[in-house]
Amino acid sequence: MSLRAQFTRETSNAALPLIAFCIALNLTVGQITGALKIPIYLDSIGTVLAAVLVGPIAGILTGTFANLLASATGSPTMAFFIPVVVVIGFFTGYVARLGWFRKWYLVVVGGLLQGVIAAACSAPISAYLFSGVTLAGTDFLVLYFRSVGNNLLESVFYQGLASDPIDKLITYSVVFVLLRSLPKRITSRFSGASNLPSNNGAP
Amino acid sequence: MAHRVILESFSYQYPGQVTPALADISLAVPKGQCCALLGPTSAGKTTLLQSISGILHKHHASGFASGKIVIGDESYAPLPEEIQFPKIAYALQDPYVQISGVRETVLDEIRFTLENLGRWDSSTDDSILSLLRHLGIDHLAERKPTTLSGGETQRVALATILIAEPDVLLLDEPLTALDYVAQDRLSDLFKGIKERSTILFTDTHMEFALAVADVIVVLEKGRMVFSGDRKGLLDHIDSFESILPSHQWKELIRTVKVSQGPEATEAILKAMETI
Amino acid sequence: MRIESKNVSFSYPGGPDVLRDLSFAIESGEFLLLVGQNGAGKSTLLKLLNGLLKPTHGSISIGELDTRHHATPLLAGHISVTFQNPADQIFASTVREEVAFSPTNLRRANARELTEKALALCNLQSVASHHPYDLPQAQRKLVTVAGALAAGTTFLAFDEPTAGLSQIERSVLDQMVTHLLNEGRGFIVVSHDLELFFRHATRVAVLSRGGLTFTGKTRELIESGTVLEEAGLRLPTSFQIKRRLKLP
Amino acid sequence: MRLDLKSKLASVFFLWVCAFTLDWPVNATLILLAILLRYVVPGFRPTSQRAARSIVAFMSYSTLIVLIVVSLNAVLLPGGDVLLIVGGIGFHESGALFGLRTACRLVLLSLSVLLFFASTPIREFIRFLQGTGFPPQLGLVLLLTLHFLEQLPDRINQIFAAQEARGSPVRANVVSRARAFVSILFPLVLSSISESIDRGQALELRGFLGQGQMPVFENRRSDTSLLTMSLILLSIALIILRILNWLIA
Repeated sequence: MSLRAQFTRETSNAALPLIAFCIALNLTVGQITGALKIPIYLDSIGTVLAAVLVGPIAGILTGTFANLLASATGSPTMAFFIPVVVVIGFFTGYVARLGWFRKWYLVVVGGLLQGVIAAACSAPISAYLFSGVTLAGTDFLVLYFRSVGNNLLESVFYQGLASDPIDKLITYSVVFVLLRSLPKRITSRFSGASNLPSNNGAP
Repeated sequence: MAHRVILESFSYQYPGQVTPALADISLAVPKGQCCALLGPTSAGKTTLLQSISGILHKHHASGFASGKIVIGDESYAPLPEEIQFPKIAYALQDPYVQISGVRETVLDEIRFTLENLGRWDSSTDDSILSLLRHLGIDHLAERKPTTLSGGETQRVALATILIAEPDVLLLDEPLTALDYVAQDRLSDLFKGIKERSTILFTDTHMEFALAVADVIVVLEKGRMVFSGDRKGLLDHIDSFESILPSHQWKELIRTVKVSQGPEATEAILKAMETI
Repeated sequence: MRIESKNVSFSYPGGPDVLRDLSFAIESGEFLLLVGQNGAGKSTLLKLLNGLLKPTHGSISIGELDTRHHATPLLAGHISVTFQNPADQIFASTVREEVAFSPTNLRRANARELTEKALALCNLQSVASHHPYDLPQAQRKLVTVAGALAAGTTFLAFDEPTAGLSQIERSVLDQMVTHLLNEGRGFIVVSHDLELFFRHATRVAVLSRGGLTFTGKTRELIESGTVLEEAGLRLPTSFQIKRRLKLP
Repeated sequence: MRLDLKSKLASVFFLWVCAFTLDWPVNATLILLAILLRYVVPGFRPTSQRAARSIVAFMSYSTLIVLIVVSLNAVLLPGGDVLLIVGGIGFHESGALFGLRTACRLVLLSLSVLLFFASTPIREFIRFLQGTGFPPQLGLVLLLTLHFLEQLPDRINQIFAAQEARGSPVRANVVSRARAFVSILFPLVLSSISESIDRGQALELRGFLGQGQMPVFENRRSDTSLLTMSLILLSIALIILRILNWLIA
């Protein structure tokens, strides 16, 4: 199936506003975690939500547009990580289609695996473009891994391994609980409805 | 040109439901008239509008429909399967959702409809402005739609579909966001566009319908329990307490009936016209 | 218990006054109906009552508590406020869970009992295990009202509780208010729905451009004639017809 | 000099090619030139105060980046002369050069992206995309996103207030706050998903993508200018030179 045909198949008219909301959610969820002082990012929650509820293409679009808009509004470096969010969107949409969002233990496996994959994808970008510097607290981790004798790429990857799986695990779990609590009447309007547990929303 | 709307023993059942949402509805709205569909929550009012507009079948293709819907000279058995815009225009209940939000000014928001229809060119701006004037919102043309008040938003939402000059206009609970002043304006507007469009609107109680409707239909649990004119409705109002606006109305009708006898409904309608 | 507002003014930082010099008081067992045009500052007043906003001048007290010195979660134990678009706050996957949110947060010992009573008063028992989003919008609104009742507070404050409701849900609210007033609870209700709430209001306040232009009994307001029109409002149609037909 | 979006995009592309093909002294010069660009070329002038501030913020941020990247690499990559020793830690030449190369490349890449978006309103960019055959659905998604980005902060504040009024533990310990997080995120997502169904219907009901009709957009197609062409040719030449250079070495 061509990309365009696949997209048209995935996106009912309700999906377009949903994707737009998910992009905006990626960019604003920090407002909630910030106000509540919870130490997590969850900045791919919209991507995962769109990928599960609509499909892989929607996940890719959500991630790409979110990073594009983030770089347009003051964090230009976000644009370089678009390949990473493309992989996140596609991987999530794909495993959701395999039924991984129907059982909690598969969600845990998926989240951790997604974290490893995300770390592996962002490591080369981070290493070659930024030489591992992102001006976040995690820079000290990179520094530590390098000082114990790893090369730059390895160090950046290990640093990613220390934070990404946890973040993606939380993201996956939140989306899982969220979608499980949605009534069938609503989820059935999206093409990813079959990715969800069949008993969802039942009294 | 306004079109007539006729339903002949129309029934509809949503996929996966055991009871029909609409059962055996027959009604006729002559062209250029205004029909009020009244009834409490979940009476089937929205489903009725959606079946006429064509969106019902599009979203629940496996639902079961029977009977016949006639719009103008075209007859659908049982219901239109595609959205009939711009012949039939349907405005959702929530005006904030009706306005797309993808355009920066009210003027652009209304252009968006014409762009979708492939009808927009620089000359159509004049007709947009004259529509806005007609709705009393021409001063808002350059405003951002999200900064408007509830009543203003409602009128912009209406303009987004009126610009297509529909033959049939379907409005789902257009009164929810309106205060008294805006309600008066809406009733004037209805009178102004009846020549062009047949109107069907829903409401939970009868007050506004008594002021504007030529045909009144009362639905309860998917069944039609009344169809007639204003006088008929008031004469039989005891049977449909669910559409009375308040207890005061109930008392009012009772006392007027006691004091004026058979003239009671006439007296109430006359008094309403002077308000 | 008593809520008292003394010369309260409020403005957002750097903005003009939204509310000016408001003084009123309400005892438990009373019903204050607050009317006024959109943008008159009614919603701001509700946020002042539970301490989400603090007055720039004057003070509001809920019983012994001055709202300036206490945080919202504490004040929420005495007054429950629901806002105009309450459907936005629904998050649980059953009606019962949603209604139980307040009493659980407030650590009420009888949380279960409060929840069931609130469900009963709002006529929601038969749908208590449904998903809130499976209910029609009007009934979903009753869920949020029930959520406020379940908090078990002395005072209840609602913003436009009847908007979008049909007569069926309105009469549920009607009976609920009657019941709770008899129990000695106090109400502060912002509403355009004069027909429903005139019956209950022990006092009516008219808010116009941030100031109170009238406070008094319902009857006085109806007889005063021009106060409502000056605030951009008018008497319900049934009252006007009655007047036209010269009925008592 | 008036610049259309095509030549602006070509400039960004050109700067990206430079960043990857040329050495750091050239890149550093280009960074300085790029900063000047916003004063010299009207097309690159920031469109708002906020955009101008973001450039200033980025410049101070990137100065910090350059310093950190250079010193980190100088410390961690031994090789070449030792430039200086501070507190027993040596700064090596080859590491410093590697750091300079990375830092200049990074800053040039980011700066060109920032300059483009600071001087181009996003809506204008979307209109440009639509004019070049970008699918109308995607344009709609982007425009709707801008709408949501404006609305969501208010919406979050409203939900926050409503849940706080119900005694939600927004200021308690981490576990309780995590519960409060659910009570804010879930209503936001739940109502938005349900609203997106209605929004989708409203779009259909206004004829969006209906009956095979395509939306008409203002015809903004402009001819590719000489400037655009030469920038692209120059970029291609740089890439070819670089590859040749690499093959010979």
